[in-house]
Amino acid sequence: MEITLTHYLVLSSVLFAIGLIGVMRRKNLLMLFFATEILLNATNIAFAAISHYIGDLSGQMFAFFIIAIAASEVAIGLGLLIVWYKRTGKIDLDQMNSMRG
Amino acid sequence: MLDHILSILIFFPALAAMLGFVVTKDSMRAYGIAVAFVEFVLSLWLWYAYDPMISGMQFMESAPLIKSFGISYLLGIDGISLFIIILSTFFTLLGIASLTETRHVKNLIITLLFLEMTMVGVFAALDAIVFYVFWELSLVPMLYIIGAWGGALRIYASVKFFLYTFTGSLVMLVGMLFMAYFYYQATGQWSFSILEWYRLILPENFQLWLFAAFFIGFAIKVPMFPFHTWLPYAHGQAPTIGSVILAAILLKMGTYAFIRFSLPLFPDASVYFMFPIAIIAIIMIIYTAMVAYAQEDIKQVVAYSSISHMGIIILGTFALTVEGVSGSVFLMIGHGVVSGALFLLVGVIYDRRHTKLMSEFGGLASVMPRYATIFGIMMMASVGLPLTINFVGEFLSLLGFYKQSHMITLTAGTAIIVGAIYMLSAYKKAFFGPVTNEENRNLKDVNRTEMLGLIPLVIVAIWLGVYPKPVLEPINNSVESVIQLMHDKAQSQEAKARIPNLSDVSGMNSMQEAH
Amino acid sequence: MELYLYIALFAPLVGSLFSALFGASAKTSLTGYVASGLLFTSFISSVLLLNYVLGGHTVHVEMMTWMATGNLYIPFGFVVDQVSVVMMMVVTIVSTVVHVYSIGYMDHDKGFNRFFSWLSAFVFSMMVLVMSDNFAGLFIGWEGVGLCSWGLIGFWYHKESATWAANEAFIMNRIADLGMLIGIFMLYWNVGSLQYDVVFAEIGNLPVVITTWIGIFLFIGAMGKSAQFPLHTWLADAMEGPTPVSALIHAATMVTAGVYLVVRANPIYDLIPNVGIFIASLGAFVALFAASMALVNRDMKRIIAYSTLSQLGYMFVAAGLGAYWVALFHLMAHAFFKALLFLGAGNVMHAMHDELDPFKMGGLRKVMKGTFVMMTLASVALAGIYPFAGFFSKDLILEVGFVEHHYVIYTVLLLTAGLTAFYSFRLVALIFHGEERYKLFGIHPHEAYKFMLVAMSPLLVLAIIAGSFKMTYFQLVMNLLPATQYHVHNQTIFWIMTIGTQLFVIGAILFAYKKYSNWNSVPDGTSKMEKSFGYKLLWNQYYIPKFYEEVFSRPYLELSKVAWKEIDLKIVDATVDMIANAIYKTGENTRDIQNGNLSTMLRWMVFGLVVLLALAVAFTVGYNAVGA
Amino acid sequence: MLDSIHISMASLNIATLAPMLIATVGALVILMIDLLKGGLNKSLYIMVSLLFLLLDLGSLVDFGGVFLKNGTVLGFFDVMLMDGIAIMAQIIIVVGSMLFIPLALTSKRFHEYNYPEYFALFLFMIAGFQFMVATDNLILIFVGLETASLALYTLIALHNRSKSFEAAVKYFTMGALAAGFFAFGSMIFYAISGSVEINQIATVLAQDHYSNIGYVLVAVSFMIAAFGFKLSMVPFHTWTPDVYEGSSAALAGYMSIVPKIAGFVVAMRLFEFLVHSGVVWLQVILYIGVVVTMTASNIWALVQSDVKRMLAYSSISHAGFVMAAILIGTTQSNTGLFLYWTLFSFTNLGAFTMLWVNRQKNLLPGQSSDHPYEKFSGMVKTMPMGAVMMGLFMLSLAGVPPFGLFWGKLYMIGAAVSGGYTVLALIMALNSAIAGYYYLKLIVYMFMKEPMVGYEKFYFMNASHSLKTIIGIAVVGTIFSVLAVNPLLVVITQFVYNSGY
Repeated sequence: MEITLTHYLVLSSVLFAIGLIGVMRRKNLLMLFFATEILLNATNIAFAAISHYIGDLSGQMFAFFIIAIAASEVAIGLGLLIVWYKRTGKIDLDQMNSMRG
Repeated sequence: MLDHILSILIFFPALAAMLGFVVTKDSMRAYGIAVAFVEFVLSLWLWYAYDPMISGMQFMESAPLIKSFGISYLLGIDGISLFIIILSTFFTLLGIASLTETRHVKNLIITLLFLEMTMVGVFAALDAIVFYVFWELSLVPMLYIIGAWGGALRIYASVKFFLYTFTGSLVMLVGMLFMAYFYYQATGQWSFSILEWYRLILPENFQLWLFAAFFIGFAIKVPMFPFHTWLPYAHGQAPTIGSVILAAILLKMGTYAFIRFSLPLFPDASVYFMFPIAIIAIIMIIYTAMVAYAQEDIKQVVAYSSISHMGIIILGTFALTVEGVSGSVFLMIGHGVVSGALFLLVGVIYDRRHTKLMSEFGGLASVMPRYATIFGIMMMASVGLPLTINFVGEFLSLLGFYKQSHMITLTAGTAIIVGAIYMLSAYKKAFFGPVTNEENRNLKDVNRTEMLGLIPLVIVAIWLGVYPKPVLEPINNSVESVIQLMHDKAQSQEAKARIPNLSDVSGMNSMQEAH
Repeated sequence: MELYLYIALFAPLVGSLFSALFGASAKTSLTGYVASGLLFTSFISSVLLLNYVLGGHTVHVEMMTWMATGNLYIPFGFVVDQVSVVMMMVVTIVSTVVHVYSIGYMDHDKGFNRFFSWLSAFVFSMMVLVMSDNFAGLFIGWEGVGLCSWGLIGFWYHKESATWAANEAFIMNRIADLGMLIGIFMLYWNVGSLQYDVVFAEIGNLPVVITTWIGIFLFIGAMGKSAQFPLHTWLADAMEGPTPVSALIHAATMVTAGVYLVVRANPIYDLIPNVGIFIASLGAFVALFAASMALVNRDMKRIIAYSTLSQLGYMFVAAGLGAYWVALFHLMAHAFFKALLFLGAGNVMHAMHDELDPFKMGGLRKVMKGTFVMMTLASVALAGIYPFAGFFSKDLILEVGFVEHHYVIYTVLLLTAGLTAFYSFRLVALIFHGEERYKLFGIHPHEAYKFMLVAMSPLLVLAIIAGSFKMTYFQLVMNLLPATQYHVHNQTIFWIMTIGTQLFVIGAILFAYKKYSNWNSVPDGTSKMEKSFGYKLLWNQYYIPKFYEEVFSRPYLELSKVAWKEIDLKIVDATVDMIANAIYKTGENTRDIQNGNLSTMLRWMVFGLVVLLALAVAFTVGYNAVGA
Repeated sequence: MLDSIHISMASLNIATLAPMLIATVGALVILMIDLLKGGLNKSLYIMVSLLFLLLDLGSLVDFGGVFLKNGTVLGFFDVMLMDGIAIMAQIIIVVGSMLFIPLALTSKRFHEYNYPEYFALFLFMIAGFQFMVATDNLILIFVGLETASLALYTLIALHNRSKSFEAAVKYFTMGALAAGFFAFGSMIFYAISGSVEINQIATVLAQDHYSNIGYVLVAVSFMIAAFGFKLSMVPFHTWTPDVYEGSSAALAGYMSIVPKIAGFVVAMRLFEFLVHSGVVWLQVILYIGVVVTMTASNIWALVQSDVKRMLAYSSISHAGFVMAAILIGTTQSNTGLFLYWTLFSFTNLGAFTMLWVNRQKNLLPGQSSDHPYEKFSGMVKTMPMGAVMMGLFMLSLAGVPPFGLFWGKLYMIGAAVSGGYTVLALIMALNSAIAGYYYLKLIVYMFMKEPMVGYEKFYFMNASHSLKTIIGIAVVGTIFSVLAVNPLLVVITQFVYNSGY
């Protein structure tokens, strides 16, 4: 079976969906960040595949930028997480609702 | 100076109010009186300089404000607005002069002076947006006056007043924008000048929608049934000065706007909606008169009576005849004087007894004879006795509408009956009978300060009832041009027939045909 | 002559304003003198004007513009012509007398100054009413007298009944005024002017339907002021006012304004005889109706008031049948003797310390000789005995009815004439004859001040001799009114009628005397007659006031309360608040969407995306389906 | 495999990068100063930032002049797009930032201003926003967006309160999700058009006659979700109130203005060609989105008990109001968008600065948030001028003429009317009326209630000259806006029209 663009895109979509479900279900902040990483990387697969199939480099460029940004996001996110953990001793989402309404 | 007298009239009080922040508390009253007096004299000068024979706009001023959107600072007055402006300055002066409020007088007077600016501004503006600016701005000082110096429910009352009118005005604003857009489509230029808009002849279905949009804004302000319920609260809670200005001037903005906008801009729609509005006017007249009759609080009686009288003004306006419209403009002034005076009078007794319930009074006529006399005169003026100011307006308004419909006029004419019922019974409850409440036995009669406010009103109420000509003539001339404009612009057969053609020499013929 | 016109008109106003200056201060006799003096001046001017008019001239002035807008032009215009001058004379004579009389009558009243202010103001309004040269001016006076009537009925404002009666009178008059206003509107829109001369010149050109309606509406106005059925109840209640007021306003002048209006507008009513018949029929009905109520009443002033009402009915019969000059003549004669009657009653009241029940009096002729004579003569005049004034005017109306072939009306009026004589002399007999029942109540009556009696004497003289002016008067008014002479041409019938009527009336008088001159007890509601249905019906004024109370006044108040508490507060206002509350409640109920939980927030985002995607898919499917 | 690419410096047109570079350099300078000598006072950094922002503004004004003469300038492989709206948006961004930065000069000491990094991050963020608006390349938009956002998360967190961290985490997490949406949406556009440049995507789609309408809509859905988050459209708005509450009032005010205008510009670039191409679906969705956002957030604002949260919801509502411009999509409406936002920035900045001025260091006992309504009770008696100014801002926000925002509303509703969206115009107007209620609530507290005893000392606690100056500027801008409207309109119309919107 030849692997076509469609396969990549389906894979990407499935990964994206997994990421979305993770975002919705996870109560642990760290796992939540993982889920967002899955989201972004799902996109990366698709970008790379499309870029290859239509012979245009900008898709790959986009993927690179996404990787870079994902990295910095993780940096910031983990920083926030650590501070939060230091202050509260928890990384549970449900504990985080001092502001509401 | 005459070239810019309207601007001076508008901004002088505002400027004086700003400077008023510097004036010390105990001199504030004198300062306020001085400013209001100067303003009043200026407005009288305006009258002196006004040429009653010219029916169009006078003292026009114009400066582009937002040129690319067609908004300009356009001012001018005709006979219709002239007297309401004078009324505004007059009442501000009287209000400040007879002020009995003692809490935060400085803030109050500053607020009043700002309010004066907006009032004069509304009536002098000839650009819809400038009009709207002052119209909306007038809510703010009033909100503050009711909310800060009012009774127990003041916050509810003031917020209700503000939001209700604000909502209505926003719908009106959409209407104005539509109007400007039509103008843009017709001429390729934006303009919010009312005088420019007068030249537009709109298709009838557009007229109907626009009329409705404007109507909501105006009707809430007037206030017309069923949009009137903010008024009793506002009056009930407002301090005396607030009620006086509200009843005397602010309500007139609505009826004035009908004449300035609705009639000349939408002649066909005006004819189309004439009967529905007349029905509303009748409901206002009879229904609110009944509600007034049921009241226990004398201020509420006067408040509801205002609505009832506004019904006659509306009826006169939509008579679309010179007689009716002139009458309604005159009644605006008359009602301003009379209801303003009545609210002042209620304030007099409230200051003494801190209650407005009629059951608390009774027999005041023997304790406070001067007070009872002045109240009696004003009550009779309110009831519309001939030779008082209200009669002229009511007579002409009803007379004017009679041409359009006999039955409606007959029904609306019950105003003179139901009006007498609630007014006389209120007067009877408060002033007649034996003095039953010991607290009333030693009440002081009206003092000099209060007289200062009341006597001029009595004089005006009778003077203009006996000799309305100086006021009625300029009004008439301006109204004639409005009616003629409407006739010329009217498209539908019915509108042509209903709105008299004044340039037609054989005016009597068209009158016969209408029957 | 214009000067006299202005003096006649404005002298009362000056008097009123002068008295008003002292309105709130203690009694000063000065106000009474000044007001009376000015009234006398006004009277003199009227006499001079009468003299001038008798010379065949009229005075017409336009003082200034009142209202002018559109085509409407209403000036303050005044006219002294043959009709108005008659009214002016009546008004000024009676009011001068009443003013002087009041100085004595109100001597001890705290509101002396106020009284004169109101009284003179009334005269001014009345003068405006009669002298105006247009309908709007007439309306000014019309409402003005209404106002003064309100102030004077409710003069003793601490009395509940007085203020109630004042308001009733005002409001009931207002109902009628609306009719009049509509009539004026119709005139304006059909004729284009409200000036009498223009209107009367043009009125013939209008379609009869319109003229009819104009006539009807104007007459509705007249019905209120002249207290015709069904707007009559206020007049009896108006007796709460001081007696001079009753004499001036509710007998001689104001209540006759309605008659004056019909007489004044005779060119209109001439065109619409059907309305005239209605007016005449109503007048005849009221004459009988009011007289019947007077038969049993036990309130001296109310009896006279019903008698007034009855006589107004007579006048309307004449006016309705086109005999305007007869109506006006009876108006004039009636004014004199009725005012006299009232003033006499005032004396009696004073003597009896405001007691009004004639059954509690009796035998007063011994202490009040002057009053006794005057009231008796006035009653004779009222009964229409030759050669008193009433004979010339009232019998003439009977003749009019006969000549115009309205025999029913004639019969009714004849019957009423008998009733009139009966109740008048029932009153006289009860007050002045028989036992001195007042002693039971410990009252010590005394005669009124002498000057009061002197003041009344001109009325007495006029009540006696007014009939002799008939021809002069006829000559005068025929310039303006249809100059029809009403004579029964058959001499035999004429004599039979005249003598028959006289005998009938005298019989009624004798019957009254016989029945009441020896009355010796105060009825307490137990006698057989008092329990009969007819008596109760009359005693309760045919239950009409009660009917009004139950059907109009109370439901109106109840309805008003419903309108306020149920409709205005609970529906109209509640709707507004409900909209506001609904918006606010929506916020309260949905703010938990923002529950502060990050998971929920993320889910909302995903939810939003899913909805968008779903809509996108749905749209695409739909789009392709339509496209294909 | 690839040809060598010859690039002429002229075609590179490095100058187009100048504004962003100035901001970036400014940030680096601040960091370097700190490296050379630590522990310097915040006022230094503030002034340095201000200086660089001034330079930035200068360069933008220069671009403005060039644009009016020569039209749109492209640069850097045509990635940079300096058209009218880009220039205008950047001017708003920079001016807004310049008004914000002096707010750090408070009289109380706050944790975050002790770090020079704060100011460096701030300038980076500005550069990010500038990149975002000055391009139509989705990659660069993404990079700019993320640069700015990441910096912003940090700035929020630096406030160093429990609530600020919570806010930062919430904002960050949702932002990451939104970034995912954006990336996925771009991917689909890329898949169907083979390009990541908006104008080329538009061209390809138009040539294609939107045959792939389904995919386009899916892509647009993702984009709406991503920008819905940025512009806080309901239901992607949930972060807004919490983040505003958690961050300092000054920063909240900043967030209500500057990031949004960047978002609007991108949304304009992205959605308007679709609206004009007759994608009915998008029109409907935008219509619903605009109406729901305006109305729902207004209704929620009604029930708030904290002024800052109320202002947060009100900002959402204003954003929804302005989104209508993109739906209407006429030159007038886009002009209205910029006009509205300019006027809004003055007023809203003033309002948030007033809150900032009234900020006390720690919560008072019994207080659950920084700015409950009760705190403002009877302010007119203790602080008349302050109350009048705050009242003024509230009236302006409510759209009471003649104050600032009224003219914006007027023009926007006018645009709706002339764009044929009558019902929308009415809804916009009525929403202003609902909004009137909660603005009025604050006025009621300030002017009609009695002051709470013991609170006086907290009024103006944080005030300093620079804060007062900013408020003064905001007041002047709000009151005399009527004079500025015409020139603004003339300029904005020119910029917008010549950019092809």
